[in-house]
Amino acid sequence: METIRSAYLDEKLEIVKNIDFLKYRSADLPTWCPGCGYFGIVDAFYKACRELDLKHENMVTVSGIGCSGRTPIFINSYGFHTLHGRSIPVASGLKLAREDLTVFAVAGDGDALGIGGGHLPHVARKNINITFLLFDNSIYGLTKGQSSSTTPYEMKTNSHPAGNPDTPLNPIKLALSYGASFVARGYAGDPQGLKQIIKEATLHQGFSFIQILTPCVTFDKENKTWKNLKEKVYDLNLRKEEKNMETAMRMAENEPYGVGIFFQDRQRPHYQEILRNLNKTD
Amino acid sequence: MPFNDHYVIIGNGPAGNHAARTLRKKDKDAKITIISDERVPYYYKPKLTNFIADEIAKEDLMVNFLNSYKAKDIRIRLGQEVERIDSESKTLFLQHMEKINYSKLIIASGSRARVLPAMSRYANHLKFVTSYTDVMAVKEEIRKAKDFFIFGGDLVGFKFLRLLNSMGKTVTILIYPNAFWPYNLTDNMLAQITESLSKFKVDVIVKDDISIIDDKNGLYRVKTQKGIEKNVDMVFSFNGLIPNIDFAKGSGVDIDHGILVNEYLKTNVDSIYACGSCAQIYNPSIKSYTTSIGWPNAVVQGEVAAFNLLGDHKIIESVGRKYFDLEGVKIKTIWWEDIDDEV
Amino acid sequence: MKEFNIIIEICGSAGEGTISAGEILSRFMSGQGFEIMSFDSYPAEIRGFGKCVAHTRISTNRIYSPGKLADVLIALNDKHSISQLSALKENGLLIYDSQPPRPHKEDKSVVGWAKPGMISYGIPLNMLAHKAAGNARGMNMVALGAVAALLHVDQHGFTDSIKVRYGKKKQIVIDSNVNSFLEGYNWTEKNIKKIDPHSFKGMTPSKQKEKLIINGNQLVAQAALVANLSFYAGYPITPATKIMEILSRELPKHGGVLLQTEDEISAIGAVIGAGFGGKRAMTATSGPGFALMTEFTGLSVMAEVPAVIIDSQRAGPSTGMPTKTEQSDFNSAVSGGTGDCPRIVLAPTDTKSCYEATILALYLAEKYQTLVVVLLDFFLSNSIRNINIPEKPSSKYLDANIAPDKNDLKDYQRYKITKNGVSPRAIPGTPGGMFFSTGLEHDVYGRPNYSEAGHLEMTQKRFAKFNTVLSEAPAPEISAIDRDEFDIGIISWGSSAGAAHETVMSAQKEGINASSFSSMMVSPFPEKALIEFADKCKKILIPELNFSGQFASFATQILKRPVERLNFITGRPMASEDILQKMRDM
Amino acid sequence: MKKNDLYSKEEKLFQDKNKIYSAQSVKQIVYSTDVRDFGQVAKSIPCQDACPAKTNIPGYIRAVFEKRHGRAYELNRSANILPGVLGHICSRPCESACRHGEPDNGVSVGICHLKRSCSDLKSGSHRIIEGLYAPTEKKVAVIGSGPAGLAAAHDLSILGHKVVIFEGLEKPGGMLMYGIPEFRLPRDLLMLEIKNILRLGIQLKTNKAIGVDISLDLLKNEYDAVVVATGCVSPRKLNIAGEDLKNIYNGLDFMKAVNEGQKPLVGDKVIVIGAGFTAVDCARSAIRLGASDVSINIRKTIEYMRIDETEKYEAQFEGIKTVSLIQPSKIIGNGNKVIAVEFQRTRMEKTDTPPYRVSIPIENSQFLVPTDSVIAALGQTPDEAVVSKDLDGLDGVFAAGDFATGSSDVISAIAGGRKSARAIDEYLIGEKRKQTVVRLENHETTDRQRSYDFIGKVEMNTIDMEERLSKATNEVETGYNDDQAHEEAKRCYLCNLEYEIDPLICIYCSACIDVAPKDCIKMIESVPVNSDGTYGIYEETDDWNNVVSIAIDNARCIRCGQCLAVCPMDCISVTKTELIEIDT
Repeated sequence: METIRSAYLDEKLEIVKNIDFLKYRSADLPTWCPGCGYFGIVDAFYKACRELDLKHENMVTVSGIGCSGRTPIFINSYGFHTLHGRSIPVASGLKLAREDLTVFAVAGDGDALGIGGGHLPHVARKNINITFLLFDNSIYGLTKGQSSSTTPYEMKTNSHPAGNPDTPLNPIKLALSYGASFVARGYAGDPQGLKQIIKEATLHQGFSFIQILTPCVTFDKENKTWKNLKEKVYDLNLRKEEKNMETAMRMAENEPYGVGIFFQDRQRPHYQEILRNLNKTD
Repeated sequence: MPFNDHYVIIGNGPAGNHAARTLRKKDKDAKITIISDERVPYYYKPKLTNFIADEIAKEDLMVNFLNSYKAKDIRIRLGQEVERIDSESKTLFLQHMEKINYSKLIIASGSRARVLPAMSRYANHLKFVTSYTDVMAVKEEIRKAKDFFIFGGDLVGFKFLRLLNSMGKTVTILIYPNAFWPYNLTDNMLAQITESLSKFKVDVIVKDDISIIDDKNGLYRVKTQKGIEKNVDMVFSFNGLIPNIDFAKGSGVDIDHGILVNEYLKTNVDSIYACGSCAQIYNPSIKSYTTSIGWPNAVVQGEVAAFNLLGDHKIIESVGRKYFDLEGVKIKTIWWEDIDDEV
Repeated sequence: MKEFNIIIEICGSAGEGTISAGEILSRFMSGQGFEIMSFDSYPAEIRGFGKCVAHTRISTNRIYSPGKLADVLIALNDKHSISQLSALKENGLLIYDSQPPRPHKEDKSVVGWAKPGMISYGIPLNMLAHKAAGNARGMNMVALGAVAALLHVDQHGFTDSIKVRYGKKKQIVIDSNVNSFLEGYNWTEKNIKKIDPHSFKGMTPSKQKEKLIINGNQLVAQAALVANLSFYAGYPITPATKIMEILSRELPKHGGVLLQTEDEISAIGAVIGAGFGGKRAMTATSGPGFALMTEFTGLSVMAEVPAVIIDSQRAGPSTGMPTKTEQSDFNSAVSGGTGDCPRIVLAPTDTKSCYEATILALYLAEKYQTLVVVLLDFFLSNSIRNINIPEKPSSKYLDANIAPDKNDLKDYQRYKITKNGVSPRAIPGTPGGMFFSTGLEHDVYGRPNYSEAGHLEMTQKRFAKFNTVLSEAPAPEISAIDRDEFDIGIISWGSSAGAAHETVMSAQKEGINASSFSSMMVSPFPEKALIEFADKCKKILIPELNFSGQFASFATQILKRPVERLNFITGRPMASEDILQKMRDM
Repeated sequence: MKKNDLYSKEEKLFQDKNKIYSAQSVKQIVYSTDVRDFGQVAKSIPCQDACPAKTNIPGYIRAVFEKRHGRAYELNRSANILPGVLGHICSRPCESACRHGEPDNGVSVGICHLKRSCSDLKSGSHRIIEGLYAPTEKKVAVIGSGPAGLAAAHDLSILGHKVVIFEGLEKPGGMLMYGIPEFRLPRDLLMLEIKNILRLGIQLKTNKAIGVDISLDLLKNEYDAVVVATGCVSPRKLNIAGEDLKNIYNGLDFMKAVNEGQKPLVGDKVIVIGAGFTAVDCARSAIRLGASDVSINIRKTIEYMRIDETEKYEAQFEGIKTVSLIQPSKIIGNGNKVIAVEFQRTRMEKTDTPPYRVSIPIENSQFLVPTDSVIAALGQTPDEAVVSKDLDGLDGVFAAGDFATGSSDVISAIAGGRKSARAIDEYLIGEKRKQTVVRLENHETTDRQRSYDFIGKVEMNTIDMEERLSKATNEVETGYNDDQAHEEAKRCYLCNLEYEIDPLICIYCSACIDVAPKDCIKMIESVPVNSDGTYGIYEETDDWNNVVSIAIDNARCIRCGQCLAVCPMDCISVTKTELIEIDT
């Protein structure tokens, strides 16, 4: 006669301890709202770091302004909380100057696609070898609920009480058309899946773009709520050979809630390699 | 950081304050904290009735001590209630869920108004004159009210009765023989008291008991078992005081009616002492546990407790009056003996 | 009528409804006919663990500044309130949660730190909130209920103002808030025996005519609307965001257009575009956004296109302290950017003058075809006052564009040299008024021209506007103007002015003969008036909320005499107590 | 376990997950014998753990809440065969353990009152459920028809044995019949529940005192096993001079007399000596016999009285005084009638052996207290005249209940009876037939509303003083009505629901902590497991990099279900845990 418990509490704690990802956390408790999706994102991030066995001193997380801007504070590594929308330029410079570092750039939807929108095309086309995490909750959280670049059309926000007049951007389509060599979408509520994606992205040589669907529990009560996301999000389950531009574009268009890796170009050299090739003197 | 003793004193009355003072005198760098559930600093309880009568102002009521807390570097926590004591871990649990660690503890929590079992179900109709807060709550009302009913009648009770009389109020008093507990008044004592009260404008009821009190929009209807009925504005209860020690229950400290301490004011738990009217002190001379009231007793006990806590072996001696004058009836009570009533 | 003055502070962690509680309190008190000023400071973290204080001053007399020490501190959160105790008077009331869900470690509860003399009332805030609504969200309302009961405030009026506050929300939200309030009120009335003197009983000030409960941001938006604003572009940034939020609701009703841009560069660009089109346009931002706009500000001045920027200052540099007030953008507003770049800068001195300043700004920008910057700060933007409903501006302020007449149009010179530097401006659509405008230096027709004489002439033209602008500005505010000699003269600007004026009065009581001077227009600055004032004063004191004394340095250049400086960068508004202390020391 | 193994185990846990991994730690009903499950039941269901008979208290209170009083009655009866009786007079160890009585949680749930109400309120057509085993042709004699005897007899006959009860007195029930006053326990109720046991075919022979009317050896020969459940009947003596004067009763005889309808002469002033239920019963009976000045006199302090608050209050209310820290040293008589008791003061001292605090007399502290009668209720000891209580059961003779354990309370006696019944069965059959396990079941809803936590205790209805005195047998407590019971039942925390967060799914978003009504959800580093399978005190931490898990403390949880509602990851499981007895 035996119980069908997956494990007892003490065993589970043992398991968690032994996964040994806590060392990637800093000592400060995150100051995000209780229930915030970002907790799921960093959870996946920590575990990815653990599985990649990244050296703390060799990783840097660069952020902009907004709730996402605080991410580096909670990671036990180098971190740089820069200006609104400017995490990509800073990260790019850092990576180009220090190829040996693993550089993550994080930004919110307003941060990356609004004020910083001008930087995305160029880091993508240059294929600078950084991993970019877009915390996409489709709202400005830190300034209390204004429309962002991915807020759905007609959704009521504090800056558009009558409904958002702007058509939302489609981050995946953008990244694809900007020529990012790695494009994926993850979901804060599925840390396991997200962890895998972050791992792939980090290992990818070149600019990797990850849009992460996550709720703003405080200012978004109708769009990306936990409830909605739980219902809508599903796994794309793309097979390798399917990962070509056409399918990716089609899916980017038709499957706004599918998570997984849309596109990856392994052949394409990243920026430093290109520079090296061009400046070869023989 | 060097470890300093933390002496905590529960109670901000004469016992507590004098204990704190003495401790500071003897130990310059210990941390000393007084905790009191009252929101005002150290004041003269005995003068409360004079305060009601406006014979004295609030300032005269206060024992001038406020700044001296700071001067003596005594941390005072006002308006904070101790909920329980864990003598194992030497921790106090305050009502607002704060934990405080002590190295030595003095309980000087004093006493509160006693409510007779028969009246307990009407407790929320009863008014008292035992603390500054009580008084502030009733002061104005008393001024306005005309008809009063008093149950019991202890020292303060009769003092209050005389006060009301001087204010020209109409008063009815139902005297309980054991109101001046633990002393039980004999029949002829009762007679004497009734006699001496006759000079006041007051109805005296004896050998009767409460039947019912009910509240009709601020007016109270009081009915006794012998069927006497009165409509009054305020109902007071003066049935003596009982030690204020609920928080010490289950702490491992021996408790009977009060907190049991030996002649050195030490409880059965090392590092916990008790003094003042919350303590039930063993008195070798009469071979019994007794409780003492009165300001002077509290002061002496507070000091003795502090001395002994610091390792001395002083034996407490009462400085009580030879007798109390209860409306002309002399009652000898240097010590309370045979505490024979349920707390 | 008795004089009555009380300061109530609510301290919690952001997201506990601290701010809305303060709002309800002031709304209600104003309804009762009191003069109110309330000021919130909240952290950048929307929820989580940031400290958050709602400070409300309630008085039967005129209020100049929020005041420093509180009479009542409502502690919704122990951790933060402990540090807030220092802002509570020695005999103040402390209202704290007597039954929090989780235990405190030693010395981690606020009541543990209440000094003797302070009176602390323990209310089971959290428990009652749960009782009323099943969760802790109603704690703020429970606390309000407790205060209402303690200070003998009419509970029905109060519950009404709660209903008003949550009127638009679902019924359940309204109910749970009202119930929480009543739980707190009844519990306190039943269980707390009051021993402090504070009471609103019999405190019914003469009902004034209907008042407006409003903060600087709201007033700016309102002013913009009455001043025919027809275009607004902006990007969210604390503390200016609210202006955009209001206009996005209101502007369309007035036939205007609101554009939320992807960043501040684009915002000011759009504003200048609209200005070029002859429409009244503005944007609002704060330090970091203002820095992004700098290049465009040059264009506005150079191409002489009207543009209004509201810069609500916050602590800097860079991202700085987005929720703390400071007056440190003075330099960049008055002289930031490149080249010799004259621009008009207005600094309202209190909530009410935010209204006047905005109207004036739109008017001046249009009339003088240039850039106008209005310097608010976090305090002015967010502090709530109850003021008389401001009157509409006269038609003069509503249409100020000097259009070219027939003669002008014969051979239209967009940048014609005039005495006051203002050239007739043709709005696109005006036949024969076609012109070319550029950020390059240009001639009277607007054609690029780098000649020495040309650059000098045009620069003079742009500066010439200053000579007449001053006459349009309201006269500087000078207290105790009747006397003609003072021991100390306080020169202040922006939000510090209120505290300065208040100090003058309390100084008189102490026998210090003082006066204060402040001007809403700081660029160009009324130098003549300033010098006249200074000459009456033995000593000059300049208090301001920045470290380097930006305005003091500016004024010294004008006065050419040493001045006493008083600088605070605490993130809190200026307090008259502090100025007075400084004066005693002088 | 090696790190890698654990690591792969973690992976495995997620591989076998279907898209959304279920946090439910139990997939279906299972029966566990894991020490940790027993530990959790013991720790987080304190009432059940405190009950000697291990009654499924949350279970039956839930049934009362659903107004299924019959079901509630049966749940009780499966643990103790006299639910109605215990509902009146149980000593309620459960209520002092109830978590609703913990600091800041208010007052304990009226568990005993609810027990009573399910017997009061069950429908007239209620039927008793018994799971009868096949007859075994074994015969067992039970000596004594008190709670222990009845319990043993009942369980033995359920198990298929032929049972005969020998009762020395005229009526069955032992202490219940003769010890407890009628104003606390109506006799018809007692008889009804006894008959419910006897109807199983148990033969009751009254007026058959062992060693007097019938010998033990005879029983040994005639029966396969003999249960001695004669309880504790020989009263402790004061052992002081003058003890044999007139008007000096021992508590048991006094109550017996009263319960037999006699009116023992007590006079006006009565001194009761003793600190237990019996002492209080005697005192309250004395009041009803017309005494005006009754005092209970105890050696130790009031703290140490072995009675619950309700009894204390009722005694007080009836005007009975308690005098502490004194012990009688001599009884003074006038001729052969008692006129006074000489008391001696005592003081508390500590000892190194249990009970650690004792009272010792103070020399030369004697003083006199005049009185008309004395009742010595010092408790009783087993009567070992016929048979010694240390029986090993080898020769088929077993001791049960108070006789075995020494004087205790009714519920313990019943538990004792059951225990020996199990032992006897094993002795007769040669194998264990029953086994206690933890039944675990997935529980979707939380069954509680937050508002329930603010309901005050529903007070028991009582009759007033005149009525009490008018007829000595008038029952003081009159029980809950249907709605009162329902209301009181709401207050139960349902501690048998075990809440758990699965750290392998949790994203540490602390939404649950945010809504937690109490200090029940914590960020923890580790959780120690005690030898008894209970989890020790969670080791909390505020350092993000040490937070191994967010965990629910089931010993603090009040099952409000709010965490369940807000958890974005659905990683909180609710499991219904019950101690049950199943066939091996």
